[in-house]
Formats: sequence, C-alpha cells, structure tokens
Amino acid sequence: MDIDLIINNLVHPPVLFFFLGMVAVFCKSDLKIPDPLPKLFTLYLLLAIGFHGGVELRKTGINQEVIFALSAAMFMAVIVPIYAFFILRLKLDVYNAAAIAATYGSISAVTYITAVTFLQTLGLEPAGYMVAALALMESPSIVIAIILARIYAPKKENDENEFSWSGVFKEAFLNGSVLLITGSLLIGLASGEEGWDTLRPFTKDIFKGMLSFFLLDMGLLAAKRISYLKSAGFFLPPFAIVMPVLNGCIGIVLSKLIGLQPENALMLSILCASASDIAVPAAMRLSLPEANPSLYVPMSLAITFPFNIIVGIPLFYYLINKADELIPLFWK
Amino acid sequence: MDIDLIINNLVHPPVLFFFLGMVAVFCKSDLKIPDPLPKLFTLYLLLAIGFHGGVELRKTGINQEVIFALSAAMFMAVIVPIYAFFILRLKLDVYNAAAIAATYGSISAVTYITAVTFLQTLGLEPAGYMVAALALMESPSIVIAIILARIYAPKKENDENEFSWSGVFKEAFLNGSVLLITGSLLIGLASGEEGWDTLRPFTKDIFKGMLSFFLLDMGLLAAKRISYLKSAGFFLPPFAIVMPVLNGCIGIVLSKLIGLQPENALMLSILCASASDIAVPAAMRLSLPEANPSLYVPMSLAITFPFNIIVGIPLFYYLINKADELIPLFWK
Amino acid sequence: MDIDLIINNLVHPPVLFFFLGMVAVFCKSDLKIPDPLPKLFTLYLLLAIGFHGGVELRKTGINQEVIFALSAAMFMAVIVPIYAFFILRLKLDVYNAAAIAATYGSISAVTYITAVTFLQTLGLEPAGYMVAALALMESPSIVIAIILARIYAPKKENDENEFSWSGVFKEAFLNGSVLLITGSLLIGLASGEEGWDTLRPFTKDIFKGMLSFFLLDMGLLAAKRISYLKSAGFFLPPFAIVMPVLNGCIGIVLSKLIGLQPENALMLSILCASASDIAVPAAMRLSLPEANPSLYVPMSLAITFPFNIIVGIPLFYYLINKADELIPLFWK
Amino acid sequence: MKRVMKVEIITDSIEVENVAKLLDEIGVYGYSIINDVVGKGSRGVRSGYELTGLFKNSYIMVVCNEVEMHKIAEAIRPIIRKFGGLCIVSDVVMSIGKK
Amino acid sequence: MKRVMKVEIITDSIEVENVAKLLDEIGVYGYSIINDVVGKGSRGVRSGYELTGLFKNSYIMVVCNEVEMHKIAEAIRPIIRKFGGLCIVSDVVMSIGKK
Amino acid sequence: MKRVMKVEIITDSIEVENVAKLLDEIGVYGYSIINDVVGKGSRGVRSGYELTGLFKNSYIMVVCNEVEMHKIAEAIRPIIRKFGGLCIVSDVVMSIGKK
Ligand SMILES: Nc1ncnc2c1ncn2[C@@H]1O[C@H](COP(=O)(O)O)[C@@H](O)[C@H]1O
Ligand SMILES: Nc1ncnc2c1ncn2[C@@H]1O[C@H](COP(=O)(O)O)[C@@H](O)[C@H]1O
Ligand SMILES: Nc1ncnc2c1ncn2[C@@H]1O[C@H](COP(=O)(O)O)[C@@H](O)[C@H]1O
Ligand code: NA
Ligand code: NA
Ligand code: NA
Repeated sequence: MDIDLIINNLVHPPVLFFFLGMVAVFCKSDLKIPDPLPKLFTLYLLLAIGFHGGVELRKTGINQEVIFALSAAMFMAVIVPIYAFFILRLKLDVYNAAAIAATYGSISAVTYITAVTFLQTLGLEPAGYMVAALALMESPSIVIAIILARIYAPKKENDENEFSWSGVFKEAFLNGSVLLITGSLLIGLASGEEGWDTLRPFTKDIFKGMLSFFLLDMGLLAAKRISYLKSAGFFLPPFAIVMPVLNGCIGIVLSKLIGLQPENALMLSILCASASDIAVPAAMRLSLPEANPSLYVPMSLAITFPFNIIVGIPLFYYLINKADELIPLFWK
Repeated sequence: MDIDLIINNLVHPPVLFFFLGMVAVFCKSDLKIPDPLPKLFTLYLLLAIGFHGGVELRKTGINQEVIFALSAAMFMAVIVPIYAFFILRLKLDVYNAAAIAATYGSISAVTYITAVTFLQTLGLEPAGYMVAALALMESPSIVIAIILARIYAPKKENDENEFSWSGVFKEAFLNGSVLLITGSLLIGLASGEEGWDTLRPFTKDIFKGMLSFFLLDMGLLAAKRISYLKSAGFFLPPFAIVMPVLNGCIGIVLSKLIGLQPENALMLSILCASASDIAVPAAMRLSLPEANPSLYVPMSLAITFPFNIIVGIPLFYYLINKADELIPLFWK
Repeated sequence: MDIDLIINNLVHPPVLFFFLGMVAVFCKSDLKIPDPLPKLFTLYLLLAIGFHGGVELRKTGINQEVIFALSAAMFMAVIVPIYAFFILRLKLDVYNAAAIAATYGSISAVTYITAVTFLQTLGLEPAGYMVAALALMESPSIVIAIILARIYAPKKENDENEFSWSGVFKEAFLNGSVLLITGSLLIGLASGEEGWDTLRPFTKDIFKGMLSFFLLDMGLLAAKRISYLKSAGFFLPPFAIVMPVLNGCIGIVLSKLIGLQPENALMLSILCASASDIAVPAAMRLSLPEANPSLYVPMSLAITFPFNIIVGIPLFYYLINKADELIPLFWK
Repeated sequence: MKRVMKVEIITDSIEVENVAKLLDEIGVYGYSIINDVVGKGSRGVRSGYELTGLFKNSYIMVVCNEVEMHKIAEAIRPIIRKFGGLCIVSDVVMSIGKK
Repeated sequence: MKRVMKVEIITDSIEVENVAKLLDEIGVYGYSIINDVVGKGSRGVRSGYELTGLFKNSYIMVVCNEVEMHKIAEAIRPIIRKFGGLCIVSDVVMSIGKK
Repeated sequence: MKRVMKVEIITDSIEVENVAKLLDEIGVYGYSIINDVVGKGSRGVRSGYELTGLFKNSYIMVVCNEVEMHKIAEAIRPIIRKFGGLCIVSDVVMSIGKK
C-alpha cells in the first residue's frame, strides 16, 4: 500500500489540527474549545456540506448512476445495524447493542469531508449526489435500532403507552443535524449556481479553516474520551476497528458492482465505514436512554473516527484501486 | 403585482434558510442554535452593516437628498410611535401600548438587509446614507414611548425618585446595538475605501453566509414565539400586519414627496414598516419592565418580520413603481 | 516624533474598534460580547498567527539572523521577570510581585499583531521567525516567577508535598494558548505554501475582521477593568507604563546590537514591552493562587495594552529609526 | 415571611420542557431552571458532549406549598425513572415573593 | 461547623449588579451568582431571548448571619417589586469557610 | 422519603475535577456541578475573564448521608484553603432517587 497516500493525507492542515488536539490532551494541556463553540462549527459544517451537495446535485441531475448509488447507500444503512446488532448481542445487553448498532449504521459528516479533502489533494472531486447519500444514510439505522430494541428487550410493566412510532420517526428524520443537512441540500438544489456564488466565500473559501477548528476539537474530544473506554472491556475496542473495515469493504464491493468511479466509491465506502458522531447520540439519548452513552460515544469518537481518517481513507482508496485484482480472487 | 418579484425574493438562499428554521420548529425538530451563538451573528451583522454604510456615506457625502431622506426617517421615527400608541390604547394598558408602539416606531436591521439583498438580485444597490437613516430611526421611539408611559400611566406612590431622564436617553441612544451600528458607521466614515479593503472579506464576502445563519435562527425563533401569541387576543396579530403596511405606505408617500430613487424609497418604506427586534426589547426590559415581553417580542418576530420579508418587501417595491399612477388617484 | 505615524496607526479600523469598545464602557452602554465568544476570537487569533508564522518560517529557514533574534527574545523573557520582581518587591508581597513580573516578562499576541498591522500600513512585513520569538517568550517568565516565589515566599507548614516541578513546566509550556500557537506554528512549518493556500481565506482574508472584533472586546474589557485599579495604589499604574517603555528600549538596543531590520526590531521591542493577557493569567491562577488577579490582569489589559497600541508602537518605531543617532549618544 | 417548601429536581435536560409542562398543569406559581448542569450518578458521568451540546442535566427549583410538593413528586417520578436524576425537598422561608 | 443562613435571590439579571452593590454596602462576607437562569413566574415565561441574550434571571446566593439576612431582604425588596423574582431563606451549617 | 444531607461546595472551577475525584474516592452515589458561577469573597471579585474564560467558580452539590458528608468536608478542606470558596451543609428529604 502506497505510503505516500497516508503521508499525503496526514500532512494536510485540517488533519494536523486533529493531531494537535490529541497531543494537547495527552500532555494534559488545558487547551479547550468551550461550549457552545463546537456547536457553531458543527452547524457550519452541516450547512456548508448540505448546501454544496445540493448545488452539485442540481448540476448532475438524477440519472441511473445516482439512483444506483443512493440505493446502495440505503441498503447499507439498513443492513449494517442489523448484523452489527447480532454481533454485539454476543457480549452486550439489548439496549447497548442497539445503540452501538445504530452508531455504526449511520454516518459521520466530518469523516466524509476529510475524505473529500483527501481526494482534493489528489486532484479529484466526488460527485455531488454523494452528499444526498450521506443525508440518506443518517437516519435509517436509528429506526432499525429502536425496532430491534423493542423486539428483543425484556418487557417492562406499564411501558406500552410511552412508546410512539411517530416519536421514533421524528427522532430519526427530524433530528436537528439530519434536518439541517437535508434542508441545506434542498436549498442548494433550489438556488443552484446563482445561490452558490452568493454563499461561496462563506461555504467554500473558509471551509477548510472551519474544518481545522472542528478537527482540533474532535482531537481534543477523542483523546479525552479514550479513558472512558477502560470500562468497555476487550470486546468493544477491536469491534470499533473491525466493524468499519468490514463495512468499508462491503461498500467497495457494492461500488464495484454498480460501477462507481473510484472517487465516488471511496465516498460510499467511507460512509459505510464511518460511525455517527452527531445524529445518533442525539436520537439515542431520547429513544434509548437505557443505553450507556459512555460506550457508544467514545467508540465512535475515540477509535473509529481517528482510525478512519488516519488509516481508513487511504486504505479504502488503495483497495478500490486494487479491487479489480481482488474481487476475482474473492469470487474464486 | 408581479409574482416573479415574490418568487425571486424567496428563492434567495438567506431567505430560504429562514423558512428552514420555521419548518424545523413546525415539525418539532430539535434543531437549535444555542446561546450565545445568535448574539455572535447579531453583533456581526450590526458591525458589518454599520461599517459598510459608513464607507458608502463617505463616498456620497452629505447633500440635499441625504438631508431630506434623513429628515423623513426621523419624522417617521417620531410620529409612528405616537399614533401607534393611541391606536393600541383602544385595547391595551399604558405599559404594553407604549412598548409595542416603541417596537413599531423603531427598525429591524435584518429586515433592512433582506431588502438590500432583494434589490441586489435586481441589480440595484441602495445609497449608503440609508444606513444612517437606519441608525437614526432606532432610538427616538424608545424615548417617545417612555414619555407617553410617564404621561398616561397611573401614578404610583414613592416612584418619582426612580425615574431619570439621563437613564432614558442612555437606554435609547447608548443601547448596545445602537452604539455598535453607529460606532461602526463612524469607523467606516473615518477609514473610507482603504479601511473597506482591509475588512472587505470579513464584512462583505462572508456576509450572506452569516446572514443565512442569522435568518435560520430568526426562523427558529419566529416559529417558536408564535405560540406565545395565543394569549394576545384578536387585536394584536392583525395589528402586527396592518401597522407595517400602513407605515410602509406612508414611507412610500414621503419618499415620493422628497423624490427618492426607487431603491432608496424601498429602504425608507421598509424601515418604516419594520418592527424592532434588538434595540427596543433591550430598552423596554429596563425602562418599562411592567410591559409584557411575550407580547411585543413575538408580534415583531413572529408576525411582522416574516410578513415583511415575504410580502412586505416585494409589495412595497411594487407600490413604489406604481406610485406615480397611485398618488394622483390618492389626491383626487 | 512623527505625528503622522500615530494618526496612521490610530485610524486603522481594528484599532478604531478598540476605541469603540472603550467608549461603550465609558458611556455605560450595555454593549457586551458574551462568554464564550471572546474565547472564539482568542483561539482564532492564536491559530492564525501561529500558522502564518510557521509558513513564513519555512520560507526563510533557520539562519544566523534567526538564531540571534530568538536568543535575544529568550534572553529578554528570562531577564525581564527577574528585574521586574525586585522592583515590585519594593512595594508588594512576594506572590503579587511574582505574578506581575511573570505578566511583564511574557507577551501579548494581540499587541504583536497590532504592530504587524501598523507595519503593513507602511508597506512593511516582519519576518516569519518573529512568531517563533513570540511563542518562545510566552513561557519562561512563568517558570522564573514560580521559582522566585518559591525562594522568597514565607515557608508554609505542610505545603512541601503539593509543589511539583512537572506541574510548573506543564503550566508554563503546555498552557492552552502556548500549545495552540506553537502547534499551529509547527503545522504551518509542516504544510508550507500548499497548506497556506488551503487556509488562506480563513487565516488571512478574514483576519482583520476577526481582529476588529477581538479589539472591540479588548476595549470593552480594558475600560471595565480600569476601575479595579482604584485599589492598586500609586505604584502600579505608573509601573504599567514605565516598565513597557524600559523593556521596549532594551529590546531596541538588543535589536541594534544583533543588526535586525527596523521591522523586526519593532516586533522584538513590542514583544518585550507587551504584557501577557492570556497565558500568564491562566498559569498564575493555578500556580500562584495567592496572587490577586485583580492586580495583574487590569494592569496588563487596562494600562499596558492600550498604552502599547496607542503610544508604544509608533514610539518604538520612531526610536528604532532614530537609534543610529541615539545609541552613540548613549555610549558617551 | 412564610414557611414554604423548596423542591429541587435534577434530570436530563431534554426532559426539562416536559417537567415544566407538568408543573404548569399542577398549577405551581413559578419555577426556575438552570440548564448547564453536569454530574455523575447511577448512569455514569454526564459531562456534556461538546459537539452537539448533548448529555447535560437541568436543575429545576420550585418554591411551593406542601400539597403542590406531593403532586410534583408524583408527577415527575416516571421521568426520573426513565431519564435519571433525583428530587429533593426542604423547608425554606419565603422572604420576598408573591403571597 | 457553625449555623448560618443561606439567602437565595432570583431576579432579572439586568439587576444583578445592583443587587451586588447592595450586598457590598450591607457588608456581607461574600456571595455567589449564577447568571443563566430561566423560569416562570407572575410575569410569564422568562426563557431568554436568543438574539440578544435578554430576558434571563440570575440566582444570587449569600451565606450570612441573621442580622445581615434581614438587611438583605429589606434592601432588595424594591428591586424584586420592580423586576420580579423572589427571595428565600434557610438554615445551613457552614462546614468550611471563613469564620 | 428519606432524610439525607445536601453538601454544597463553591470553589475555583479549575479544581472541579479534583473535587470530583475526591468524591469518587469517598464513594458518594452521585453529584451535580454547575460551572459558570461568579461571585465575591475574601479574594475579591471573581467575575470571569472573558478572553480566556478564566477566573470562575464552580458549584458542586452532593446529596449523601452523614458519614459521607463528614468525609467530604475533610477531603476538600485543603482545596478550599488553597483556592478559596466554602462548603455548606443542610438537611433535605430525598423525594425521588436511588435508595
Ligand atoms: N447523590 C447525588 N447528588 C447530587 N446529584 C446527583 C446525585 N445522584 C445523581 N445526581 C445527578 O443526577 C444525574 C442523573 O443521575 P443518575 O440518574 O443517577 O445517573 C447525575 O448526572 C447528577 O447530575
Ligand atoms: N415559585 C417559584 N419557584 C421558583 N422560582 C420562581 C418562583 N416564582 C418565580 N420564580 C422565578 O422568578 C422569576 C421572576 O418571577 P416573577 O416576578 O413572578 O415573574 C421567574 O422567571 C422564576 O425564575
Ligand atoms: N458568604 C458567601 N456566600 C456565598 N458565596 C460565597 C461566600 N463567600 C465566598 N463565596 C464564594 O466563594 C468564592 C471564593 O471565595 P473566597 O475564597 O472567599 O474568595 C467567591 O468568589 C464566591 O463565589
Ligand atoms: Na456507517
Ligand atoms: Na418601524
Ligand atoms: Na514582555
């Protein structure tokens, strides 16, 4: 595997700021981005990604490739939480298994844009519709996880009346982050090139800077949360690495089946591989308060996210380019 | 009335983000811009508007047109709260009538810039001195309202010593938002083109993006506050639409009398029509704490503001262009 | 001394916003930038300054001039807190003397960039390695001050076990602000021109705007803190002016000895003259909680900082250009 | 100067609006809320999740009479069961306030 | 371990500096303030007005002796009358603090 | 409905993690923390330093039994000596919470 790819990925300023954040925590510095400033970066990124995606989507329009890619994304968003749940049930109770399954079935927008940044340094740009895939993949795993928890959880007395399907769908699809990215995508679609020119300095020019700040904060958070995993036992940390690799590889295979370009294949596989850092925690807190957030949050934030941006992105890109050799081997 | 004007106004990204905010609340999403981030956008807009206005004002200088326009603005700022007060007294107690009158006599900076944005999509740009009109119109209604409340309020025992004119003027003219926009205007005046080049990427290039964020938040707030109006009865909601139309029309007539260009006439009429969202609530809280903020805040935010940016701006622009036909009719 | 220099310095928009902040407080306006927004500007400035410096440093590389300049900076950072401490001991107890000495031995990043801004209006640009000097000068005085306090403080019973050298070094060198500026400098070094192009719109284009906001807040803070100095007696306020002038002059002499260009000499002298506003208060609070922050914070913020940006910068620049005449006089 | 009760509730801040609604239904005179509360309890540390502002508690204080106090405890029990937290009660003297 | 009084005041946060000034004049030893308090009372919901940070309450806590407590109640009554809020008092034990 | 104790601690917020660690060691069931507390005491005004968010206090509340209360007071005394603040204790009734 090309070591240049990894290095190239790592010396990019936004990624370096991620490491700076981790370093700060490891040497016990008091560097901190206080609440609610991180929320500002989160809102900004969701708005900018969604809007950009919408503008691009309007350019390409909806064709067969788009439909195939979105269907593959949707398929993964439904299937991943199901098999993740049953694997996790080997060691965990129903609530935690469901919450972690939801986390790995959904996506991480910041992992997505780190992959875009990686492609840009190679002179590539993913298709605009991949942002639609991102938006589509955020929610289904939330619904699946709640259904699974309902089916397998021990019945509690006088609990029936509290559960409402409309509440579940609301949490899944009207979650603040899902709504903001989807809404911004629709606004991008509606306003097109002209709207893009209006907002470009804000949504594009300063984007990498805001991303650097965001990743600095992610580094701080990831490093701080690692200690929470002490209580997680020997099963979950490896899971947080094996699961994304597995999901990413399935994503690659699907991409090849539907004939995606390498850059779009990378986006699909990194979406499959990434674990939710914004939408799922918000939904789980309300819908599965029995699950322990100090498991599913740090697994995603402190293991899967750094793994994906350091190893995952270049690895999947390498595999995508080797896939024509590998897939035949796989079939034999 | 030209339906294109309305549509053209509505598909502009910042305005679309306003609707996204409203939609988020209506479908009970948890999308939220937490305190004090909205204050950041507020400060930014005031600074950028003031600074830009100052730079432009330096270019045009002070001529007869400027003096006429500023006098008209000042006249409206004094007269509107007076007749609004007496209309409101038909149904309300003195304190609430005074506070709402102050709200409608003052202006809304974000309505102003939405109108600027509307003009820009038509290839027009209002004169720089209109920002001075905006700054001038913020405060007078506060003073008028306090005077009216002093005159008509039932006398309270041992209260005389608490009232201070200097306090009233301080609240009216040294209010944070008034000071920031006026100060930025003076800084723009002092630093001129050279200063403008220094700050342009900040105060102009990313302006529409910051405005989008601001309007997203206004949408969230407006929709949330609508429910407060349940207790407002049948009088105030219509008032919150009729009053701006009336004020805007008087603004148009005045503009025609002093011969303003259509773009400047639009700005004057929208200033007259808009209701304060920042300066007046801050002043009323201190000077008329007896008035109920859950009346004057949502009337301005949840009715007048959306009405103005959706209907008011294109309506007034239409009327301005039709005015040469209408005014003679009016005189007959 | 050239009056144009002062005026030129003062009509620059960021500096004007500083005055606007002071004016707002003096006329008791409620203008306020609420917590934690100022922290956002602080983080932004440190990141942008460090990153820019790193990129520039990579261009120039390390040569004799760089080594000389950094050594001079380091020397001043060690020597200033020592003589400041003994001067302060004439009137103050050990803890307060040590904390104020640390404040004056360290630096103020925002004073630094105001000086950069001043040079830019003259068409000059300081060398990139001066940011390295800035980063180097932040911490030593913290260590020195703690050592001095340890040596001269009255022994307390059962206190030995609480003191830890590693804690002191951590506070001094891993302080959030030191780490962020140093880390950003290293990231700038690592990513060079290419990284610069990525982040330029964020770290350069909107920089003056963010600086304006920051200085607006500094003006508000400085003016608010002046009242704290009432209890400071007759010794400290003059100290807060004489000390920076003395340090700045020594900085000028050193610059001449090592042959720095005027623009770099200005940076070195303003670093010597400036007093810490971010790093030292954070470190003192933890390491010398016995010292009174309502002395060392307002001295730096409300006297030395305004003095430096109004008088100090043009004064030192004037002296640097006159130094060839003055130094021989001095030797006689 | 009247003896009244102070009810203090700590629970997940997503439930704060529901608690407020219950208090309105009970008809208490007023209440105060502090939203940025972190802490530790049977469900581990709740230290806030900076990215999204999640996972914080709220503190709700109600000054009321004894009858209301019992109604409040009754009404919020299911919320605290589901979302964690606690409710404590103490005697205080109302020094200034509505009768 | 000394019995002292805890005075808790809630009022509009614009008045917090005035309350602090009154406390200084009375000469209490110290006080603590929490600024982001929302709530509901006789003047309706005070939930904060996000655009400008207006319309919030502050919570002020003073640990003091009984004489000071009475002075405080006396001094802040007009503020609470005008800007709303309440003041409650309770007995506590000072476990660590200045004598 | 059980009588328990409420311990309230106010100290410099840089020490809040140390206090939490001590509470964990003592083994209290839980605690709640409010971080944005300003105030005045023997070391002057602590009103926050906006540039860096420094110089604020934290408020820590622990509902516990009497034995734990004494251990807490013992453990945090050196912190309050060094970084300022106070600790007060009062009786409350646990209305809803873990047994
Ligand atoms: N003993 C306690 N004293 C004070 N606060 C507590 C206590 N136990 C729980 N809490 C608060 O209630 C929240 C939820 O508690 P729990 O449901 O036990 O996880 C915690 O995060 C704390 O903020
Ligand atoms: N019974 C109560 N219990 C707790 N807080 C209250 C109570 N009544 C009023 N408050 C607080 O005091 C503020 C002002 O009350 P009022 O003056 O009654 O509108 C409210 O917004 C609440 O924060
Ligand atoms: N009597 C008091 N009542 C309430 N809070 C206090 C009191 N004394 C001190 N404090 C709080 O404890 C902090 C530190 O106090 P000190 O160590 O006395 O400076 C102050 O900033 C206040 O927040
Ligand atoms: Na995934
Ligand atoms: Na108006
Ligand atoms: Na210095």
